[in-house]
Amino acid sequence: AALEQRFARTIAADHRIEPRDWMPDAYRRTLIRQIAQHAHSEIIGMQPEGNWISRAPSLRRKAILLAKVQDEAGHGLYLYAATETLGADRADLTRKLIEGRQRYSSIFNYPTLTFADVGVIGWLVDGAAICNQVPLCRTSYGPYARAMIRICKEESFHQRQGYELLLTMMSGTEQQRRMVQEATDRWWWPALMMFGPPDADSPNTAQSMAWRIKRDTNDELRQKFVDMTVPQAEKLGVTLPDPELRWNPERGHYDFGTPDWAEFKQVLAGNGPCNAQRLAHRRRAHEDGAWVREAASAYAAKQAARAAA
Amino acid sequence: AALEQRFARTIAADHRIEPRDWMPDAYRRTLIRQIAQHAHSEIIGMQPEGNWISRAPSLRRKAILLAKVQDEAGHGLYLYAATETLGADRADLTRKLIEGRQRYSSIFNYPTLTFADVGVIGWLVDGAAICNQVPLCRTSYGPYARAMIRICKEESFHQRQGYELLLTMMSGTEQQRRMVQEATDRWWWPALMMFGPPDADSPNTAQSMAWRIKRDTNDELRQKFVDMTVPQAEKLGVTLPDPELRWNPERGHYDFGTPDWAEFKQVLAGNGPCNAQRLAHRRRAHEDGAWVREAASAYAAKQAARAAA
Amino acid sequence: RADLAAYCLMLGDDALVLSQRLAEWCSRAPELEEDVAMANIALDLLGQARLLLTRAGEVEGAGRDEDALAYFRDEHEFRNVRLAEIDCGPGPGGDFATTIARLLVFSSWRLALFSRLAAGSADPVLAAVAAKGVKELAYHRDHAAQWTLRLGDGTEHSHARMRAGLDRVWPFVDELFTPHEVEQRLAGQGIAVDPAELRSEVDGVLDVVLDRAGLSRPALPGLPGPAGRLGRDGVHTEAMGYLLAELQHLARAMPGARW
Amino acid sequence: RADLAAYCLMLGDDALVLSQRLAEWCSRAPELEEDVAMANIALDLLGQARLLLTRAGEVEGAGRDEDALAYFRDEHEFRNVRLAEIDCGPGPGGDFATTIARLLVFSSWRLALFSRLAAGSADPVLAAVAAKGVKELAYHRDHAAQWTLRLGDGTEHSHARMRAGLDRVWPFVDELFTPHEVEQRLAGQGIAVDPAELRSEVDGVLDVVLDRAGLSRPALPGLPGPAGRLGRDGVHTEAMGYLLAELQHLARAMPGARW
Repeated sequence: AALEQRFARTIAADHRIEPRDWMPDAYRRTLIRQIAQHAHSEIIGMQPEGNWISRAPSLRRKAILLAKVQDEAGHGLYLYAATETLGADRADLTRKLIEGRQRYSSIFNYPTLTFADVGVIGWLVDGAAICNQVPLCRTSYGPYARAMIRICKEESFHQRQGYELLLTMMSGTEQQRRMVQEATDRWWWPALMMFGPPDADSPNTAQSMAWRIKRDTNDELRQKFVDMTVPQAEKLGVTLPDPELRWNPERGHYDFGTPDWAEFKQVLAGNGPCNAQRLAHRRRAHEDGAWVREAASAYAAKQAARAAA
Repeated sequence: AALEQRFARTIAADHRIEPRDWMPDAYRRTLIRQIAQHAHSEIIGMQPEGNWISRAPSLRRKAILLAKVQDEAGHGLYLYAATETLGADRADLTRKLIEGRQRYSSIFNYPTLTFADVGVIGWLVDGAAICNQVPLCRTSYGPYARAMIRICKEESFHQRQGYELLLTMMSGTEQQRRMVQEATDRWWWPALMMFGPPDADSPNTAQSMAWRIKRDTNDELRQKFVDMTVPQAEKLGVTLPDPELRWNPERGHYDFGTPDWAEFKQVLAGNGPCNAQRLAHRRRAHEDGAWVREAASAYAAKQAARAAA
Repeated sequence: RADLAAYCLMLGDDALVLSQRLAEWCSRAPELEEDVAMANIALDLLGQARLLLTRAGEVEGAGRDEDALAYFRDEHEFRNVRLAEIDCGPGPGGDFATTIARLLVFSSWRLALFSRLAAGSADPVLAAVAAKGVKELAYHRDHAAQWTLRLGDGTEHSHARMRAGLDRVWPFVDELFTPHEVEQRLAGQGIAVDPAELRSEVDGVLDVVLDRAGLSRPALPGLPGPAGRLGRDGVHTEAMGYLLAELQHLARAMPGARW
Repeated sequence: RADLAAYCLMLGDDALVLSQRLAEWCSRAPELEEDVAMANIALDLLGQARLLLTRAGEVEGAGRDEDALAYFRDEHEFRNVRLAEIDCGPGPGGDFATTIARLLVFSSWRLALFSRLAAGSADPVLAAVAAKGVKELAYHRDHAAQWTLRLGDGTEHSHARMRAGLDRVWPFVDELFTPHEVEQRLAGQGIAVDPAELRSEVDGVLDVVLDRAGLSRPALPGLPGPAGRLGRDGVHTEAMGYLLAELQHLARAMPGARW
């Protein structure tokens, strides 16, 4: 009970919980689940963008894209490391991902169909991710907060690169402008869904906010994202595919339409356009690499034995 | 001995030996080896041309090429069937091919690097094959002779299609003309080597000619091919890569240079540009298909059992 | 007329894209006879594609021939169902069983469709193309059915693979029966067939074959497209771009060339 | 100057093509750390390629930039060694061991080459590019050597696969040390390095690594090219066309576009 009070005081004072501190089991489990889901999202997120590395239409864009996908693998590594400070095991979490027992962000269950998707993912998907993640830099668990600071910095960079690609394409040929518009049409609604269901349907939000793991509600973040993005779309010269989108001077915010939550639930339930494909890809990489990981362990064991002898 | 005399009389009279006729063991073995090698050549020969089916630059050429490669599979089937009339077993011959214990034509150990290669293979490689094979339509073993009649007919058709592709390309862009010339440069000498080593180095020719399996020497056929091809090259507007090539009015034939027989021997010994690749491809197809063939046998056995019950 | 051109593209692209996939087996089939058969089927479909793309170009009236349509359209302009484009092998994405599963479904569906077009399309060219195709597709379906029996009722291993192959292609089946507005409009004019009408016939055919092979239709939902847009809308799977890169690269690299 | 431009293309194409191959591992590596490492190496090589192609374009003086050279040359204009282009996986043509075997050979060879260029090329740009590359290549070689030890001295299975990987790439090794006439001419002027001079150094490095891994250099002859022409002459393997189709398709499909 003393421990529990101390934990509550730390949270209330907006101080960080560190790995050696006592914490409630539910807090630990919630964190592991959330951080793992975040890590899985980085790893699965390598696929839709990685899909265009071999076909990037200039060497500069190829280098930018390859570096970005590499960063995502790096983010996955920090985040798995953060879960390990909570006593989780990376191999176990990977197994849960592959077996479909833990989630990753639904946004990666949509296909990348043109090179404009690379730009739009940077702009909208990384943009939405940053909105979600900036508050997490002040989240109550120390290692997670510190990982998020680094990740957010890199993601802002990716977001700017994505937007810059789109600006370049919009100043290119008519065909390129059509590509950008078409990609925007496909990604806009899924990006809005990245903030999760409406607050009324989000049962875990209250506890997460009490623990200061989460600091804003889904709808607050969604609004913030829309307000930030509409002027960017105007500057770019693309139309966001929402006829209800307009400035509301009374609220001081943009009004916008309702995402297709039925689609959201379907994707969440595993039947999005690419769920099966993404998991099969990850599973295959994992299985094809098993003999390599075994060889590395065997070699390490031999080396340790030699050192001991 | 009576049988042997009858066999000799049949050969001398230029009549056909049929499967049920008595024949010397050496004749049988020579035929099996030669027909199997020919069958293997058709099968391996599917690869260099098959390499361009997915990338053929017009739908008409794609259809022509696909049909041609299909014909090659068909030729392989007739020829394996001909070996079976001599008591050979197709599965056994396939194993010998895959294990490198029986040969196929060395020409297929060169890569197809541009679409012009498809045309040049039709023109030169099928052209040389026809020179080799037309006499085989009168070969002493009946089933082989009959298979060759059908095959030669189809190959003449392929040869004309290849030449027609080259004519079209030569009347196209400068880049296309360069492609044709470059492909001709690569394939000319290997095509000349298709007739085998010079007569002086061809120990089996005499016996094969005595048995009327073979009807012309390597050098005779090579000369015939050169005489036939030079005017075609002129009509096409390509230069054959042989500075020694010129009309010899005394001989009434074209003189030509000496192929690089060291290269020929190296390719024959298994170290041509594609030997390993061709065999690996064949082996992989065979191994990957094993479970399918097993399923087909198991099904056939079940069906037979059901019919019997 | 724009609808008719689009419809010819849809049916033509189905054939072109599946032909491209089947031709990948060439020199890689489990036995020589199958090399011949796969090439045969690929050739039939390529022939259908050429007639239909040529017809699409004529109806469109913008001077595009079969090659302009096959080689110089971008991915989102291709109207084929996604079932045709997925990678069922021989590469890493599939195998012979998956190939057969796709061919069984595709040819059963297309045969039902072409039979109706042949019998009653108000467009005489479409009716004629379909009439020719019916004989070919009957052979394709029979070939796929034979292999479904052999694999389904062959060894335990082949049975398991045939099941896995069906599972792999099944999410793409619903789309075959999902009408595009072009199809609906043309069906109203007696030119096209509303694919929704084909479902019970095709299901019936598949049930007979699968039942004899000791298999059954997988209980898997249809794979949605982004925002509900499917192959007929020009929205494909990630496999499509690679297929087109290979198909089109040479033609695009030498734009002024004649072949 | 034409020689210098050709030489920059040779070294640039080696890096570009191997970078393309290594990037195929992205999201498919045996462990996450290796995804990062492979991407890192691919990025380093891509960086080298960009500098060298840019330099080739400048020296050529025909207004071609790195993208014109990477995306709008045909296969026979690519000057890379064939070792860079062969398919070592993750696709059907290879696996991780083959990838490591190629990287070990390639980076050992290129490090020896770049060390000499850095120390003494009479062309200051080439010397500077090489000096930057030396640090990168030392890391690549070290990375490949570490994995060679782990696989060679790991499990029986990994040992067998590492041997098979070496066997697969070994026929392409001789070519690395076969001088092209451009290299010979430029070596005479102190600009380039005659690759034949690198053989004993590289063999020595490989022997040390392979010996520690319980492996040895395969006794396999070099793979000849048609009529003796090799990658440096623009004569490649059949794998190259597919690699370029994927690399170039989008750029070629939209020729006027800016990216």
